Amino acid sequence: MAGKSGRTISAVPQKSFMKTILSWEGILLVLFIGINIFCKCISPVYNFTNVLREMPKYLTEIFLLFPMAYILLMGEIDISVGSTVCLSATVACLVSNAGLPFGIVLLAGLATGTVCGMINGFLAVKFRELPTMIITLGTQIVFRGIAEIALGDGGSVSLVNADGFRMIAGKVGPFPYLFFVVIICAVIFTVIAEKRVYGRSLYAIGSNSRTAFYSGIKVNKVLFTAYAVLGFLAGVSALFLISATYGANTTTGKGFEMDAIAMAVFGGISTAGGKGKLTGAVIAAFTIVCLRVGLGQINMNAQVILIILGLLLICSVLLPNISSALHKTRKKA
Amino acid sequence: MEKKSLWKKITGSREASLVIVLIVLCALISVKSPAFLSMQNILEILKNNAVIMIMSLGMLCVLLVGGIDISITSTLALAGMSIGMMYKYSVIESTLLGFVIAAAMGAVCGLVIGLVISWGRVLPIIATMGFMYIYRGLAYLVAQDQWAGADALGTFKDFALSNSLGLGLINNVIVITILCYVIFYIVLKWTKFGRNIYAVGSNEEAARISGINVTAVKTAVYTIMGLLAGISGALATSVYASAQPNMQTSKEMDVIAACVIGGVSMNGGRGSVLGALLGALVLSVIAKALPLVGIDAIAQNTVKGVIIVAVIILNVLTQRMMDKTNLEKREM
Amino acid sequence: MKKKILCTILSAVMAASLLAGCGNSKEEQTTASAVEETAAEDQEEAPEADAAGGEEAEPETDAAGGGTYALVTKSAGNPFNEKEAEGFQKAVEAIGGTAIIQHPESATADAQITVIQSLISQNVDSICIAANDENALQAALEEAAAAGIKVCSVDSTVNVASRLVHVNQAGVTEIGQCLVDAVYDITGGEGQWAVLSATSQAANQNAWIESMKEIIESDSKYAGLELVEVAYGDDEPQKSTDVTQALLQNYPDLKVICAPTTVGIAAAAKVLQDQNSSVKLTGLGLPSEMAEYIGDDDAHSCPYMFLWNPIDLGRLGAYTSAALVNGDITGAAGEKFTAGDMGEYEIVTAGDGGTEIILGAPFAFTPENIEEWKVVY
Amino acid sequence: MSEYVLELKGITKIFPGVKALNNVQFQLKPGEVHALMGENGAGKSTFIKVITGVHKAEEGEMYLLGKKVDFRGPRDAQQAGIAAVYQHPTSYPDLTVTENIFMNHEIKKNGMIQWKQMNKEAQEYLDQLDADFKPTVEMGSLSVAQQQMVEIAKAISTHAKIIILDEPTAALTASESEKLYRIVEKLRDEGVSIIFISHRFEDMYRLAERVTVFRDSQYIGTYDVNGITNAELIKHMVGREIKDLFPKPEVRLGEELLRIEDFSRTGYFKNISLKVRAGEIIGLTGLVGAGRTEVMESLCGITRPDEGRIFLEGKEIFIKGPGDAMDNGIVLLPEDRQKTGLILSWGLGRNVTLPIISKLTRKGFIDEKAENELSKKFLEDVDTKAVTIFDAASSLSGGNQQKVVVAKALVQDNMKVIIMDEPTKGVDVGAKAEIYQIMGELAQKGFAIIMISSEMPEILGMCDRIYVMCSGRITGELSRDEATQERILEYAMEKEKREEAAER
Repeated sequence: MAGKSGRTISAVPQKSFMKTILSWEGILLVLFIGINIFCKCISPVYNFTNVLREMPKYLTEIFLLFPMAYILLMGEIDISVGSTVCLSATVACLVSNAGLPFGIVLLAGLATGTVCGMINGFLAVKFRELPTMIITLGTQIVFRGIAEIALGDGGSVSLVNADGFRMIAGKVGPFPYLFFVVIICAVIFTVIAEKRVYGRSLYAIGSNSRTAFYSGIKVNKVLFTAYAVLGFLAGVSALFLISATYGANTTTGKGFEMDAIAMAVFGGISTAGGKGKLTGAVIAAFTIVCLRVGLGQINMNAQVILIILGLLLICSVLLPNISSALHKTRKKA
Repeated sequence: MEKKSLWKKITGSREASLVIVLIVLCALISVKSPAFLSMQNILEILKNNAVIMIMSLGMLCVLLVGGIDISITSTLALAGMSIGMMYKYSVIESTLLGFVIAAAMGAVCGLVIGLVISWGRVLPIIATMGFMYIYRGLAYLVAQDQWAGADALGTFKDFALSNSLGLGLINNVIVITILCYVIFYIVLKWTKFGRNIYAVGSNEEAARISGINVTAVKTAVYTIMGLLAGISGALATSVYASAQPNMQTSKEMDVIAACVIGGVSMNGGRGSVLGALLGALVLSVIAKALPLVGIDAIAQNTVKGVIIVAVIILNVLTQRMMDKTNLEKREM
Repeated sequence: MKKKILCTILSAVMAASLLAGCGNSKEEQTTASAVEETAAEDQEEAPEADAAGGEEAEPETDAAGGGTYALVTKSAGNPFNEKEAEGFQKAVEAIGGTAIIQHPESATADAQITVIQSLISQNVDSICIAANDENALQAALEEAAAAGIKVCSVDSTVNVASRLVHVNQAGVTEIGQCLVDAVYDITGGEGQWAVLSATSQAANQNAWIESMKEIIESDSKYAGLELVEVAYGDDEPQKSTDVTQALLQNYPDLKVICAPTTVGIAAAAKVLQDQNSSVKLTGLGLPSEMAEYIGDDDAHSCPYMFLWNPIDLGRLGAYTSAALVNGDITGAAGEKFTAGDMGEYEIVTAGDGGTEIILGAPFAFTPENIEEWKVVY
Repeated sequence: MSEYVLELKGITKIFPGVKALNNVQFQLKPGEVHALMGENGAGKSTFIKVITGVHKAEEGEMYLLGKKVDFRGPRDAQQAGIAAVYQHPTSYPDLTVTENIFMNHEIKKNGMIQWKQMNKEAQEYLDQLDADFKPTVEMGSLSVAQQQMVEIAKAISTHAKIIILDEPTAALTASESEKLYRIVEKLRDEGVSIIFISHRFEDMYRLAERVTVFRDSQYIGTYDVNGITNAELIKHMVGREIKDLFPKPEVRLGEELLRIEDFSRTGYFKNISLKVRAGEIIGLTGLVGAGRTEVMESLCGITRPDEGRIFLEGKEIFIKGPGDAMDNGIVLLPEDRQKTGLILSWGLGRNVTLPIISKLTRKGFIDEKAENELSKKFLEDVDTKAVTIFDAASSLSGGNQQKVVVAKALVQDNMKVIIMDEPTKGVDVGAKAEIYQIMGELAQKGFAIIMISSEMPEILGMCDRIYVMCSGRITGELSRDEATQERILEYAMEKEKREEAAER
């Protein structure tokens, strides 16, 4: 073949310790440690046991973070997950109260979530002209609406027999089972995103979905799978949520979607697609959880906590932009 | 010749198909509930949904430049709550002043968002998500766990009752809504600024090259959105004679849905004032009609969601049909 | 290098915003009322004092001796909850304890669980909670109980397994009876009436509506009353307005709307008064919100309405918490205790099989007394 | 008064890390057409943006009619009478033609836009250019050539004294180009000075009096068009001599590899049948919009045809998506490198391996070492100018990007048929020759090549057989010996002829 010029191209990746530390993930890690020190300073009861004990409620949201990160990586969005969690929890509770075995209850919850996710995926694939934001806005209302109907007057269902769910809420030492499941999920999802073909496809679609399609990547399949997985994990999240509330109501899972998106964005994943790492999202999620736990322990006004989170979210995106802009002008001068 | 092209215009436009949807909806509802199309009822619909309709205009502009703003109801609450507290503690009395303050607060909120997005180059969805928390939180802090109730609002609440601006025929709130629509129609269609908004949304790079100050246009658009949210805050306070920090929570999605139903593209560059109006009307009619036609309260959200999804999908399918007929017409 | 700086800036901004946050809340609270100011300071200083007292010192062995009593309300930004908190605060101060008032970030059970978990970490002595969902808090409250925290509910109950005792504003049947009588009185004994409730899943409202239905069925005196619809305004002003207007349109012969919810009644009152409608209104509402609409003449839409005193409710909640912590009561039916200057209360069996303490009968707000009460709450 | 309408001296423009222009100069005489030539990346586009005020030069001076000017933004340049028609049409697809023409210099009265008057004037400009569409249609619905015309109308509407055309003919067919030449001549005759950037020599010979050459961000020289030979000019541009632009090797044609029969897709093409043999290069040409790209995209599973059959090595195959086509060894090099060929933000290596990434796995995990080595090999094979395989694709010039796209095709080891859609569009002379070289080598190795192209020289120079399309149908098939520019044009304009006949 050609190559007459004899030019060689280097194929050795350059890795350095400094680079790793100075990546967004590195900064987040520093921030994570900083926030833990900060919380320790402000709250006398901020310790390992208490943080772990307060964590499960937040962990149920972190489940959604992983597949949500996938969807954001593709440049899409899903704002219906909170409703999916609500519907899955409702179905699982109703099935449980109908006296069916616990296995079937779990299955029902997971299946409901998966079906919801598949509906989103189907609509997203069949109507590519529509932004997924608007599709999932619609399904958000519908899923929660169906849960409302299923819950009927009273809008709340509580478990008659919570034994099975009590089991789920168990602990190994100070660690709730949930913690391990989240960590396992985090590892699986990170490895898939970084090392497997599916992950590569995600980044390809998010960076340029047409090139990805032209290059033989089954864009629709990847997209559909991501939505279905998000639905499935919404089901998992719902089951763990039930184990904390022994029931479901019409407000179950409200705001989960925004929390999951915020965590992902804080973790460096761009809603425009193609950019960011799962590791960053995971660290970011735990950073936010620790901060919330710490601030909660000094009984800070919940609204002020939200303001801080909002500022943090904006600053995490704004500051790198500003500093790089300043950098540029300085270089010019 | 002229007439034919006019007819073609009507049948070919998305607005026209929405008008048809709206008419069909109204017809179906009035069969079930004949009082639906009474003048009083129509005015009530307009008055109760003035807030959504006015904010749809701002959202139209935001979507036109390819952005999105999910912080609007937080801005609304902050502005509404602030003037509510001002009336409560008798800092201000005049109605006009209340509107001016609310509008100014909204504009400042919007300006901050605009700067962060255009100058700080933060993606709109992220920036406005952050400000959604911030402004809502501030509204709570301003409220001090209190409401500004009817008693506290004094004469301010009479504004929404009076017809003084509407020559004694139409409610003030509706007059303001109509005024906003007229102003926006003129600005978007007949002024340079309006066309710049379309230009930026249609092709940002080209706009920059042809000398349009893209940053300024974007900032302005979010400021306008904030301004309208502020005015809406004052209106909502007046209409419901009460300001609460959790006012209109999550109604921003209704505003976005109204625009999308009205054919405004979320990728920017496409959409009209008429579309936004029709989209908002469709949603308002649905909200009003569901209790009227006797749909069970717990099923109302489902029905509303299904209708939204159906209308949007219908939009896509008609567009596809139109494209297909156009292709078939092509000569080979 | 650049990113390192960035990182520092980020942390600094965060810390700054945090301080600003604390500062804000303090500042604004000073403007509100003296009571709240002390409350806020107490809240913020309490943990610091503990920290100073050495790490092994548990908060419950606080030198002040009064212990730490927590109140978790339904949501922030609601004057009723605020008045309840005010009463709680006052009573805790009266007995020399430390009060922690926590409003969850949203009106959901999920948000309350987070708050409860945080309170368990802080090792408070008691938690008094107004539940957003009767059953959903069970797991969290059981955990609190296991950690030695005394749990009672106030205003809106949690299920029997989660509480020692419920502080009820008024008996369910009492409220039902009051409302039915009011409807009977205003309609003149017969005619159509409707209910405008909060959300379809609001536990209190549902219980009261159920009780009203039972009362009407059980007594032939009310045979002339026809309940045409129970509508839900979701405690949103806009929806409540829409729903009220729909009621007026759908039932031209409607005589009375009964709205047992503070948001709904205000919205309905405004609609009726604005339209000069002949339909009258009664229900449960805050005097300060409703003063404009209460009156006997045609210009006012609401002849009279009911509510209990949220301040007293909060105080009773605090005294009950204290009695539980001190071991004066265990929550069993038949026990009696003295609630400070409020007098003696007895624990009775509640409708759900648990126990409760009843504050008293609902109080009627009439055109005669509204001026006096609207400045109180 | 100065001899020149526009003169630039010592212009230097620095982008972070690169010197895009290094001390360049330029003189434009009144009423002349001045060609500006150079390879991609030579700095022509940057230079234009300096003139039009989009970029601000770090050093250098600019004189307009002898007076020193200093543009702070595009507006200043517009007001000074400079208008530019950029390489990629910078239009607003959602707006009407009128709005596009008058963007940012709308006719206003009391702050209100005067639509009627604007439409009228827009119609006048379009009439001047013999345009066949109305000013009220949406820009997005027009063909590339028509959009180009609107851009020119836009330039005229500003009453510009200097008009800059940046590769206006790149997307045009021969007949459309001819129309453009006439417009340019007319403008010149009216006293407008024109700067004309192009890769096509025929443009330059047809229009320009003088030509200025840039190379590697530097000014090389200005020459009289009549006083310089083609070879000399290429040498100036490339910096070395190119002996044979079309290195078509002699290849013994093998068996028939691919055949499509009766391909139809409503609105795009009808009854297309063609075949290609091993080692054969066939050309698919015709006017832009004739349906060439659409046929090939349907063949590769990008879109689904309504009817039609595909035979590979005599056996019928069914293609449901791009993946199926690749599995069968049919590879497409798409026309738009930036939108469909590459992921610009990615490194070169990952771009190359994207189509075969699922084969580079071990137990399901991507073998990054193997991946890097493979992409390195293929990138070197096509002689890409890059430092590492991790360089972002966006950092390469057009020609090198095209080479990456070629590498992306070659990496598929089961490849049999390679379809190249406008492989040299926007590619400079040096890289063009290299791409032709690669094509020749591929043919020698027995691959079947289908090349879509609008450029007559490469079609005539490289192809064994040529299919000509017009309005969605194949109107002619020519062998290498039969083919001439005239015959191809005749087939390509079949429809217009038919229409003319019908009119008579």
